[in-house]
Amino acid sequence: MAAGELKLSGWEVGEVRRLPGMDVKKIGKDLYEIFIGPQHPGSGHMRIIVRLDGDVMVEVDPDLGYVHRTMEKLAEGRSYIKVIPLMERMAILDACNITLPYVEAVEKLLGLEPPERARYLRVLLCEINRIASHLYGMGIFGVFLGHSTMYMWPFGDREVFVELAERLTGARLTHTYAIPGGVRRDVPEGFTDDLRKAIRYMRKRLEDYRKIFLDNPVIRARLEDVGVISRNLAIELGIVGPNLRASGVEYDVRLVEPYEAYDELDFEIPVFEEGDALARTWVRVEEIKQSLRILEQVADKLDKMPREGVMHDKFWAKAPKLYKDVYAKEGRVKLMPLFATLRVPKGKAFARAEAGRGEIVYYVESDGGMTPYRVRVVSPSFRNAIVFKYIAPGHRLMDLPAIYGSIDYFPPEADR
Amino acid sequence: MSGAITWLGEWLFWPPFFQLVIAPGLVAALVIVIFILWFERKAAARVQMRVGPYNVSPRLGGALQLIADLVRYSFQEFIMPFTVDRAAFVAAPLLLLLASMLPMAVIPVSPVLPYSYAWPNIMKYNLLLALALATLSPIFTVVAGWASNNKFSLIGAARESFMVTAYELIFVLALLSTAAPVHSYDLVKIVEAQSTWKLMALLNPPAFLAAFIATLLSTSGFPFEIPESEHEVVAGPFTEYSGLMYGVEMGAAYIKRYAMSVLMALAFFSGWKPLDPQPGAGVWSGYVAPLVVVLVKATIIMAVMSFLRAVYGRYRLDQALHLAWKILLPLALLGYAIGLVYGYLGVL
Amino acid sequence: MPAVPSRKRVPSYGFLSSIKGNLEALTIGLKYFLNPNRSTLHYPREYIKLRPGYRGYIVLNKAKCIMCESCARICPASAMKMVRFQAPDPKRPGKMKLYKYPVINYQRCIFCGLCVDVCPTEALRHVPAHDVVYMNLAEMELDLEAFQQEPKSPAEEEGGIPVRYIFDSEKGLVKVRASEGGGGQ
Amino acid sequence: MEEARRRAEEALAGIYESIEEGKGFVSFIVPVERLVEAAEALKSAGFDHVKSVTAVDRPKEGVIEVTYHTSSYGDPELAKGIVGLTVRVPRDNPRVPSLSRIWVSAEFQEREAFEFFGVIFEGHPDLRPILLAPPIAELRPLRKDFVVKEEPIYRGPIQKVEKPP
Repeated sequence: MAAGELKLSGWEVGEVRRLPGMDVKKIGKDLYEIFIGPQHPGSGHMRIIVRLDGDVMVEVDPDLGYVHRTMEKLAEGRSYIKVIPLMERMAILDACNITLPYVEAVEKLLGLEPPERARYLRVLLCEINRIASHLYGMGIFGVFLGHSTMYMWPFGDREVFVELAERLTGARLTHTYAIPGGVRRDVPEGFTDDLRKAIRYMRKRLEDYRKIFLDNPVIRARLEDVGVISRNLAIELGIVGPNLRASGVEYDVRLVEPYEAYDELDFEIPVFEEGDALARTWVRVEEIKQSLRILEQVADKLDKMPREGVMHDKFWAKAPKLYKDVYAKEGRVKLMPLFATLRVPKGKAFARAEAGRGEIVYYVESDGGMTPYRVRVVSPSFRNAIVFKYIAPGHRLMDLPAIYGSIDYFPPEADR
Repeated sequence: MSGAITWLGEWLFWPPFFQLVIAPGLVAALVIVIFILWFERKAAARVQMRVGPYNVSPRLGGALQLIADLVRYSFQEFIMPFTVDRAAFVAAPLLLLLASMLPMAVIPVSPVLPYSYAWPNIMKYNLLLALALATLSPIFTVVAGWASNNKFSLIGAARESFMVTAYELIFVLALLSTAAPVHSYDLVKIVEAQSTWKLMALLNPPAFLAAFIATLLSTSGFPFEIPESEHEVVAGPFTEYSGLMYGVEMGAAYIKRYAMSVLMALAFFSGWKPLDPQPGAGVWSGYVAPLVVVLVKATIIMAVMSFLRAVYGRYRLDQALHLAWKILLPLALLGYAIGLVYGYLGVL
Repeated sequence: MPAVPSRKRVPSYGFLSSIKGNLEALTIGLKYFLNPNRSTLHYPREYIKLRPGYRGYIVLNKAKCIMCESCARICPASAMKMVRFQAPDPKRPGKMKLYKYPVINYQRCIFCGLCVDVCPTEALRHVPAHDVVYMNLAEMELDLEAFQQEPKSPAEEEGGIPVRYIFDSEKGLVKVRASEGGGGQ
Repeated sequence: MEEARRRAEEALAGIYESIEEGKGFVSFIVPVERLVEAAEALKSAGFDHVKSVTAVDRPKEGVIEVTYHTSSYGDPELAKGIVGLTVRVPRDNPRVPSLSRIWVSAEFQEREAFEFFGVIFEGHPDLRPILLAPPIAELRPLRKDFVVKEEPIYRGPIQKVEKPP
């Protein structure tokens, strides 16, 4: 049963012929099709159907949905508070960012604003998550380019921030931290000192990253002028996050519509002009630097602030003494039983936030009942997936991992 | 009985057999490759905040992990897909291994117990012979990819053939530049002409650099791990292989790297120097000791190559070819010119 | 002080910087090769001594339970359910009373800790263990008795060394023995 | 937000039927046949991308509501607001002209609304399911008549015991 049995003469485009064990279809003259994924080391939980002419991709069709969980439907059947642990499963290492707009949307419908300390604590965890998310993305990117050290280092350093998040929330990932009205824990003792140590460490490490990865000639060669997205194209495709800012668009939700405590903090939004894979990587590095800057300010602010009020008075004013004792002793905010059966006034709310991989938007509609009528979530990776279709063609096959990694595409987040 | 032992001993130590099968051939190669694989994993782990292989033999730092892997590979099922060309599919890895080792048969590791009674005339050209044999193996990688009847394998095989055409000329030119100064293609003479500090690598750095990078190119070492590049073509030509055959194919690249490292240790790093065995020396001082020195030098070269895994990613195919044709080839030519000048001036 | 955008460019790169880049990459690799910064945990010879406040396994203190069902209502994974018993009421002889207690199914539990936080009497609490081993799936569905017992970490039972990671501005996370009192709390 | 609303109102003057206020966005309800016109007007007013193509099933009214939540990347003033463009189409034959020729960013999201609600976007370049397998997509899972049942909070029936546990 050798390969030679496939007769090539008179084979029309589109015609299917049988080989033992497989059907073979001619898709075009000099074209062939490879299926990257879903069981492929370079695909993640998705399939990329690539049509190649020689070594050059002529058509790329991202086939998503391999880890789809129908979160939007599941959310319609559960009470408001239960949607938070559900939604954070789309990007577990970015859990606070990814659920924050949902919480904000519910808060908008409830008509309440979280107290100041809670807003800072949310920013604290969001920025820790953002750094962890960027490091994760850079690690995956590194291994896509065969750079195993750049795989291990960010993952090792991410551990620092995961550990910080664990001290703060009690869980390494899936923190379920922000809830309508406030947050679930206050910072433990000695946390801000540890945070400052971690910040100092990370600043040093970023220099090492530059030396071994970003300024490494091999990596430069792989990334420069690869997957260039011009400013207009970026706007047209509606991509989000660091990828958008690498193309010279000054858009960041923290900039245009500051939420939580972001309008009281002093930081920059790095914007790069080039729009290629290298610029997208640099944006992430610069964003980590800015996040460290934000964390420093938040640490100072938290130290100065009185240690009280991480929950809105609506849920805290009538709290029994036991609740206040637990908060004073452990920093843990106990929830009123009404959280289990929270009713939200009728209305429609739209909220957005800047998650690690870009802008995430939620549309929450309530019909006054215990469960949301409709929760629509568009995650950053889902909006970035379009890059495969419109940017990858024209590049060589070996550029596909570079493009994939540089847009920091995360299939579970896109599939929801 | 004693006659049989003598006969066996004669066979065993008959240089063409001993060189190919015992040392520096198959047995020594396996030992060194296992060490290098262990070193590669440990070195990468040190750089990468990890521990590396450990649990199999904590006291040896996990050195037996490779043996365990080998055992696992040998007991794994060898799956033959329905659509492969069976004969070529099975033959390719074995021939690849054999072809990777062939240069060993003609590489001298000592000046004294040489080939005088084996192939006296041919051995004057052992450098050329070794180079010619070293360029034989890539064809079987291509065969493996083609016989697999898999698109990823095919792409990998095509990449391999691109890489082969790129590196061969460079490697040959770079090594020939060491033959020019001594007016001989005999590696023994090339080694004898060098001394402890008068190393060919120091006298002719362009040639050495070209040979070093060409070795990385030919054995898919980082940053040129392109034919097997995991994130586009899974395992390149070896995608359809499993079990022992996969182990053999992966090992073959290292054995080839080892053969080329031995060549480089001789041509650029003065081989068995500082030892200087005189004619009439016994087996130990005349053959085994120089052999060990050569192997140590080759191992160090390989260790440096392995270390690069922790520092580099992989180039794109066209960039690797660009590097090979536009930078390394001129570099090798420069090295050759330097070699010619040395030869004309009679420096060595 | 709201955020401000800042325009940047990727650092430029010439022929000489490619040589510099190679050297820098090799040097930094060599630096970590000679002086590694490892954070590996040799589980189960070592295990992390979890801090109080870690959202680990959950244990019920039945004496405090007031049967309010809040924990089962709030559980997002339907892991916590109520079991109901009808038994004679000790306070009112001759009458029956409905007792309700939560039990947990660790096949589904996502350790969000909402049940612990919502419990009005602190009848539920986290224990610092996160690596309990069950022999089969059926065992993971705890009954009322099992839910009141504190699960044990296998590494702790087998005499592993308890360690903790503490923060360090040079090495990031440093592993120290928990007995040496590292890390506070 | 105010600026975005004003500019959108200007651009859509005479096209929209009514304005719907939401928390954090404002939505303009337009008739289906004028949707393309409205989208072109919005795009030329500077709303250059679609953030979300939100479909909501309303079985009581017998309609499916499709909202294009748009905003701007290029104009920092417009970026502060979110403007929705809403059409209501009958549930049994939901046909909406595709806007992915105007806003490329809507392409994948229209495919998503198609598979989850069965809304047919006429003129879409590549209308096929994106997240679901075709047989599942046939069920139109996000419509309200596809019901997901949550489990009760009790385990098993009431047990009779002699002694309180």
